[in-house]
Amino acid sequence: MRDIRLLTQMFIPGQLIGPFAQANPGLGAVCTFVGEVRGEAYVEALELTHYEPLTLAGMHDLADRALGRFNLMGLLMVHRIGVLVAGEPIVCVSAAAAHRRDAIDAVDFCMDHLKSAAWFWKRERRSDGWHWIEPRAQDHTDLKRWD
Amino acid sequence: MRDIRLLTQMFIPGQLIGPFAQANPGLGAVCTFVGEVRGEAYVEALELTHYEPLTLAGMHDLADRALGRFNLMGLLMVHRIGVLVAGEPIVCVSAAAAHRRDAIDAVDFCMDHLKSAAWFWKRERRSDGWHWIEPRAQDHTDLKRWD
Amino acid sequence: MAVRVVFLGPLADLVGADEMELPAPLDWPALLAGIPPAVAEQLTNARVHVACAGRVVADKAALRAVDGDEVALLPPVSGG
Amino acid sequence: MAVRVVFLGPLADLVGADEMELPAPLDWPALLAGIPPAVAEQLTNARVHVACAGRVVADKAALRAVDGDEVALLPPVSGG
Repeated sequence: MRDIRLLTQMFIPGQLIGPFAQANPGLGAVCTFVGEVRGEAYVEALELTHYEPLTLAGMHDLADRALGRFNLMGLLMVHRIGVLVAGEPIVCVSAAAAHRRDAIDAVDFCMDHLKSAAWFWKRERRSDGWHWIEPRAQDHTDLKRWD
Repeated sequence: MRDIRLLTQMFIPGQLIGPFAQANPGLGAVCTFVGEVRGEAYVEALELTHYEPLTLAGMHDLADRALGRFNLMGLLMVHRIGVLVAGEPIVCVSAAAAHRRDAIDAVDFCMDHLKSAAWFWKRERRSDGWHWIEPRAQDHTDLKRWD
Repeated sequence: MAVRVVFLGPLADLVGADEMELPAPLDWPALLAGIPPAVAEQLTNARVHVACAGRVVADKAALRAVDGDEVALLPPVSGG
Repeated sequence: MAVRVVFLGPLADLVGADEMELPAPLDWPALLAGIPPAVAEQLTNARVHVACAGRVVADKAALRAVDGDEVALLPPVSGG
């Protein structure tokens, strides 16, 4: 089962993951990553903007690469856009496979590429207004692991 | 939040993971692995035996090492023992952290060590009776990654 | 006869608008000349990409946008 | 005055029992002599471990079990 989505509203990861795992009968391993808006005292809200003509296509392209690289039975990749507050999930990636190595590595691969290569820009609202979040060096290091 | 358990009865991972994620407010990343009994046509049931004086202590020791090695806010590690059928979860490891690298690596680390170093023996019932499952070479390779 | 130029992320703040129109056809020198100088300067950064008609352009200098195309200016995406 | 010897996993099948008692104190030669030969042979494999009183013994040959101790014979654990 392949389920790739951009969501504009708050979602509850468990409500996606339960049906996803059930939709892949015979699996041996499911690895799931959920990224949430961190509760930093100075951050009032986080806004994710994207460039629609590229984003979903980019997520499907990434899913194709993950499905080609790892031996998967299913892949779920969901990303929020819009304004989020602390504790809200931003991203959920879940991979179902016969064996754990494929499930874990596929989630790791998708997260490294989603965060560093997908077309999302984030800004956070602090008491003095909106601030764009810069790319992080760590993300580039993470990406190099897969070359 | 630290939650290390051996369970003798069927469990539903979502019922553990939801409360676990909620018990770690302010987190940024949760990675969860669930291993299930694979649906192989010739396997009627799987039995996990353990050596009680070592098993739970070993899981706690592994949790200590994971918590010492990665920057975690919480760690959940649950393992089934007893007789299981296809589709039942055997193991669930979930790590909550501020950043995704710690959460993913902690789950990967715990799974490699749980499966290869913990004191569990598995046998499967086929039409002609019970068969012990041998150690796999892949598990030893996986463990070496952390040396 | 126009090309819609879209400013993404922090670039929209630099311009003070999400988009503008420029005459078609539009090549790389015309794009740089037509957009605000602060954004044109950003575009010389290799990590700022350009998409045309829904595809990221491999070589920005080879941009050839025709009437009706949307050209998107894509700054580096955010981390963590 | 006894030491309980516990056979785990496939070793229990070799013996046809989960455990047996041997006289205390029990050292390595006495253990090897007291258990069925098929299991004694398995114990010479470096990947078969021995626990005494709830702890895995680092050097099997240095085993010293006293009255009331439980000695567990641990074959290699199962893979994925």
